[in-house]
Amino acid sequence: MKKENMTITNHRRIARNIYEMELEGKLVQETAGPGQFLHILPPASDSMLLRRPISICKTDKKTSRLTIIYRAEGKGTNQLAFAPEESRLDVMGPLGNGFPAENVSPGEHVLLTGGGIGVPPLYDTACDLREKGIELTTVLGFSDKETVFYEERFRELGDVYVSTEDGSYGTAGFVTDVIASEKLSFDRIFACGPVPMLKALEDAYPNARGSISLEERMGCGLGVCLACVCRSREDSDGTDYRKICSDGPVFSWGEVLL
Amino acid sequence: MKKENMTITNHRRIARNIYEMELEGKLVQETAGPGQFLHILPPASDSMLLRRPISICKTDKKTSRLTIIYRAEGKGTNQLAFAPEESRLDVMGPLGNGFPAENVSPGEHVLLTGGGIGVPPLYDTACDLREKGIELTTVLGFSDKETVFYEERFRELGDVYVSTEDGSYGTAGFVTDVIASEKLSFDRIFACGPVPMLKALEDAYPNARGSISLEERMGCGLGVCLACVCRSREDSDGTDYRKICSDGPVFSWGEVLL
Amino acid sequence: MSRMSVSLPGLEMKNPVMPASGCFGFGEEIGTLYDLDELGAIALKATTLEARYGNETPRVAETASGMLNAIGLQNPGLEKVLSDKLPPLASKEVPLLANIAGSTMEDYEAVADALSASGRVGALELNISCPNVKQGGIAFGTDPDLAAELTERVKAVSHVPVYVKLSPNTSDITVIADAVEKAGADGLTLINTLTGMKIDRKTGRPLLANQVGGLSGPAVKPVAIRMIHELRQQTTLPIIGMGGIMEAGDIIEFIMAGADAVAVGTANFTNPFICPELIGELGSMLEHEQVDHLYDLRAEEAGVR
Amino acid sequence: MSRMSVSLPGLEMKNPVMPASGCFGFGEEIGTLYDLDELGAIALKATTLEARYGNETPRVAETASGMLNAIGLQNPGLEKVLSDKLPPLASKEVPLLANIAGSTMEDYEAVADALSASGRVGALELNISCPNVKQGGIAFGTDPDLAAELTERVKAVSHVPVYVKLSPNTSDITVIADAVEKAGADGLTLINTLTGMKIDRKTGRPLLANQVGGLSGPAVKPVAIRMIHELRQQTTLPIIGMGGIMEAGDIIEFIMAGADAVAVGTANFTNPFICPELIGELGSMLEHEQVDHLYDLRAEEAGVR
Ligand SMILES: Cc1cc2nc3c(=O)[nH]c(=O)nc-3n(C[C@H](O)[C@H](O)[C@H](O)COP(=O)(O)OP(=O)(O)OC[C@H]3O[C@@H](n4cnc5c(N)ncnc54)[C@H](O)[C@@H]3O)c2cc1C
Ligand SMILES: Cc1cc2nc3c(=O)[nH]c(=O)nc-3n(C[C@H](O)[C@H](O)[C@H](O)COP(=O)(O)OP(=O)(O)OC[C@H]3O[C@@H](n4cnc5c(N)ncnc54)[C@H](O)[C@@H]3O)c2cc1C
Ligand SMILES: Cc1cc2nc3c(=O)[nH]c(=O)nc-3n(C[C@H](O)[C@H](O)[C@H](O)COP(=O)(O)O)c2cc1C
Ligand SMILES: Cc1cc2nc3c(=O)[nH]c(=O)nc-3n(C[C@H](O)[C@H](O)[C@H](O)COP(=O)(O)O)c2cc1C
Ligand code: FES
Ligand code: FES
Repeated sequence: MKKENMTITNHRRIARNIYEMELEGKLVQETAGPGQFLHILPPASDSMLLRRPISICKTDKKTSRLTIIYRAEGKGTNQLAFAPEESRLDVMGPLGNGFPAENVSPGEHVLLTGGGIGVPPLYDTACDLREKGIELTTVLGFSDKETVFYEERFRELGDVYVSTEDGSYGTAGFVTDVIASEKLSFDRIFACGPVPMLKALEDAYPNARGSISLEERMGCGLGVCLACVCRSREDSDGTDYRKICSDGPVFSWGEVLL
Repeated sequence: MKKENMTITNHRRIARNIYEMELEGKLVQETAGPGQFLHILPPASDSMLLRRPISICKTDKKTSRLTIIYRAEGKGTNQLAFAPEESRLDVMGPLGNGFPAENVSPGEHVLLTGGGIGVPPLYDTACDLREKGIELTTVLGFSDKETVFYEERFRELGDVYVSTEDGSYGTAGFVTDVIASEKLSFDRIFACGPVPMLKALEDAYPNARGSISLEERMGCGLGVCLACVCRSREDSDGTDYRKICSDGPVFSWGEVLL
Repeated sequence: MSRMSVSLPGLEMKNPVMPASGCFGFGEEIGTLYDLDELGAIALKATTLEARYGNETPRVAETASGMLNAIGLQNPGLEKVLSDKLPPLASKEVPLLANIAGSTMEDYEAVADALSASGRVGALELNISCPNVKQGGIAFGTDPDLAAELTERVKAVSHVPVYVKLSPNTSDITVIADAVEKAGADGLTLINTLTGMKIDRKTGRPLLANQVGGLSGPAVKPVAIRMIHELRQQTTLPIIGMGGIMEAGDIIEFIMAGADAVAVGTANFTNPFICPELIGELGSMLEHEQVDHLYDLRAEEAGVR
Repeated sequence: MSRMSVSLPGLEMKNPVMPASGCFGFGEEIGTLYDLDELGAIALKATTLEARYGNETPRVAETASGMLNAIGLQNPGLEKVLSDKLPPLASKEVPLLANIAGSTMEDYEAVADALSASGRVGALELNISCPNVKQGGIAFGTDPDLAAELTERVKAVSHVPVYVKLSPNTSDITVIADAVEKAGADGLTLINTLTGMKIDRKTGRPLLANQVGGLSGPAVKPVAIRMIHELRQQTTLPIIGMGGIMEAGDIIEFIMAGADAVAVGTANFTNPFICPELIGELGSMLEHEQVDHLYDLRAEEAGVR
């Protein structure tokens, strides 16, 4: 883990309120697999004390650059959206443990399922798997046509299905609807998105092999403050927990209580 | 009074921690005489709620520009020092009542006395007086050689004496020492600087005709909050006061209790 | 009824926004910047029986997302308020909430009686929570029995509804609120400032001449929201909420927490045009959310109503 | 003695800076970032007799220049603290201040006895001010008699000095401080968090699962400074000051106000390297000011010493 003033080498809007940002810095060398995240201090503010956890979407160790994709949502990410290229950003990372792409064996068919702003970490995962020659199908869910992003990027790596909640693009409905209607089968599933989506997936495929990536409001991002805990599913005495920042954000299928 | 995002058209360091800034905006048209001030919101901060009162040093209605000179002192003015040219600044003004240069009659000899960061409003005053053909002598006091500024500017308008507290430039000592040792005489005196300087002047020349400009920590800058009051010298029942922001910052010689 | 209008005892407000006491004087200065009738109401600067000079300067200090003030209730006294301050407001329709303070109960009674009889004042705001005066003020605000007695006595002489302004410097706000409600208060206003201090690093001593001052601004908003939310569980009295409001979204949070109207203090110093700007933005937000009335934004089960 | 070293009961500190309880865990994580022996001391996360899961999430929220937390004293319980958390710290020399909490006096006694007998703990910090648990915690912190009784009982079983951590949620901090001092406290630590709330604009309801949380960060610094200054007038007990420290200048302000050492909480989340950075900056500032010792920065007449 490093704390570093990274340089913004690229910054652009790619969908409604969705921005893609490329950052350059030494910490890129420390990334250890897809699905880790950065903890970013909102720029141009001296009243925001908390960092924002944002997933790494793509890493390139050769150029020491990585890409993130974020939604300008609240105060901090809206400030972020104003950060000019060439300016510096106070970043901690890489943090947490990502998707176990290294455990996937050749011949397995992997289903990637992403909802909204949960899509970014799956892209790095897809790239890693593809590099290993793994066959991929991706199902992406968005709220509406205007917020769809990275469809083409994923299509370069395998089959892609898109759903939107309002039906303005792709299949109308949720990712689970697409998986069911398209009768998609898989040996392993990696998912990231809102909890209701993850829960629906775990409920629909209780015995699947795979992993999910979780979100929670964070303080430290390091496992210190216990802001981001969730309960483990096998919780004998009611005190067993996982820290999303340092034990996760990626957990095995069925490991934690959603 | 206007509240306006003025454009920084020029910004440079002119002495140790002393910056000159030129601002362009509509409120310049509303200035009503030398010695008024602006109330400036520190830029690039969302944790500072209070504006900083800074005197207008020079106005140019033709170009809608004015100049301020400030010392990077605490948090707000240090932020100000980083503001790039062409950026915008949230400014309220012009505020307060300035030096009554219009009351000076031809033939009078005016002594301008400025201490440190009290010098700027005297420059506009000097220009106005000079334009009316009034004869001027200026005595400027600074802490040391590195903080001296605008000596040449004032020299274009009349005689100038400079003192520094540590004797590293000009006469060693305070402005009062210079006035005494040089036996400077005057019909009217305008002074701006730290309270001890103003007090020494009023004590030394109790019957002088003239005005002083005062500083105090401010809230509103408009006369609303009563943060910036001082007592009037003739205070019958102990509740008489002046508001420095709206009754001042310039007061008649002997009007207020120092 | 418009989306924004709210009706409180003594205050028929066309929108829920008023400047907070002490942050608007008696409206003379800011009244030159915009039409005061744009406001929902105005809370006037505290009036005491006699004129007060207040504390020595410095009286204000900046803190992170906040400020300290120790004005010390400077005001020209009851007589001058009646003769000089209220008459210029006669031509305006905006309801007035007159903030009153004192060091004895008799003081409060005298001011309450006279101001409420002036005809121009819609309601009184009993300031029992000023941290910046040695006598009275906050003492009445931390002792429930004193607060109740004062409320009762002021109610007895007042010709208009009486709001009590509560101090956040307490371990349990519900106790004082309960006491003044039982004593007949028509509404609550909160929060006044939290007592704080700033050290001048150059001298090693407190920066304010009064040593301590009252903390206001966004820094205290979480405390204000918590107390309003807490009181809304126990009372149906109208609450005028304040503490750190800087944007229209803050007003919505106060309303959601249980306030019926809001007051804006410190923000007037950052931007003297803030009140009409907030009223405009709030209107646009309500229109955009397509709610019939501001209060419809409240979650259903919140509070006792 | 160096410019920065300070000596407090049970805590020989080479500099006045410790991370605050709950903002550093038991040092495991941040101990991988720098050598913990750079610190003056470490205040450990609260330990309770039994393991606690704490509150549901969300547990933190951001506020202007501050944050709210409602962790709810999550910790693995006394036994695991002794078996798993203290041993990794055995190889370090940094003094430890063990924060203890409970819902009954017996809980506190049991934890105090065992932790203070561990050999590794330099002093105890009685947490009677946690706003985030329903039982105990803050109740002990707002009732002077309870606070005194608890202090006395813990003192009776403790093998090391006992500091009492005070809550700012009170109308008069001097009363509790006086009560615990008379009951034998060896030092005071303050402030714990101010109770606050944030509303989630999307739902209209409190954002934290626990509804209320504790406010910390620069927003509360003026309250902390005020209380420390106030207590310094009445007591010579050592005070560990905290609340909003973000930069070395803040530490100086706390020392000037009357603190003998300081703790840094929230700032560790903004920057996990903050403590050693502050220690370095403080050292440079003292060198630059050419003072022989940190305490020489204090104005002479400040306080009772
Ligand atoms: C491990 C992880 C990875 C994430 N990856 C991405 C990503 O790649 N792209 C993306 O757009 N978003 C991502 N998020 C969500 C992102 O962190 C929040 O949208 C963001 O923090 C909101 O900040 P704000 O300034 O917009 O909102 P504000 O409301 O100003 O935030 C206030 C506080 O709440 C926290 N917060 C608010 N919403 C969330 C949330 N949904 N999750 C966690 N904290 C929240 C903020 O971090 C901050 O501390 C991720 C979250 C986690 C935990
Ligand atoms: C009418 C008037 C005219 C002034 N003209 C000039 C000028 O032309 N050039 C210049 O350099 N300075 C001038 N000053 C002083 C200037 O306002 C302060 O130096 C400045 O406000 C300090 O802000 P800061 O951010 O550096 O300090 P901080 O310590 O961050 O300020 C914190 C708060 O204290 C206030 N404050 C601190 N010091 C002073 C002070 N000396 N006077 C008033 N408020 C203070 C700030 O405005 C702010 O509200 C003037 C002051 C007044 C009242
Ligand atoms: C400079 C100043 C003066 C104040 N004077 C008074 C007063 O006279 N009477 C009163 O009840 N409250 C007074 N207050 C408190 C405000 O009315 C308000 O309760 C408090 O500032 C919180 O709101 P805010 O955060 O929006 O400022 C004053 C506040 C400030 C900042
Ligand atoms: C996430 C978090 C957890 C905390 N946990 C504890 C705790 O377990 N025991 C305790 O006495 N104080 C606890 N505190 C309070 C801090 O120790 C400290 O008193 C307070 O945060 C003020 O300091 P700060 O503004 O520097 O954060 C906690 C604070 C935070 C932010
Ligand atoms: S965010 Fe602090 S433990 Fe996870
Ligand atoms: S600064 Fe508010 S009255 Fe002068």
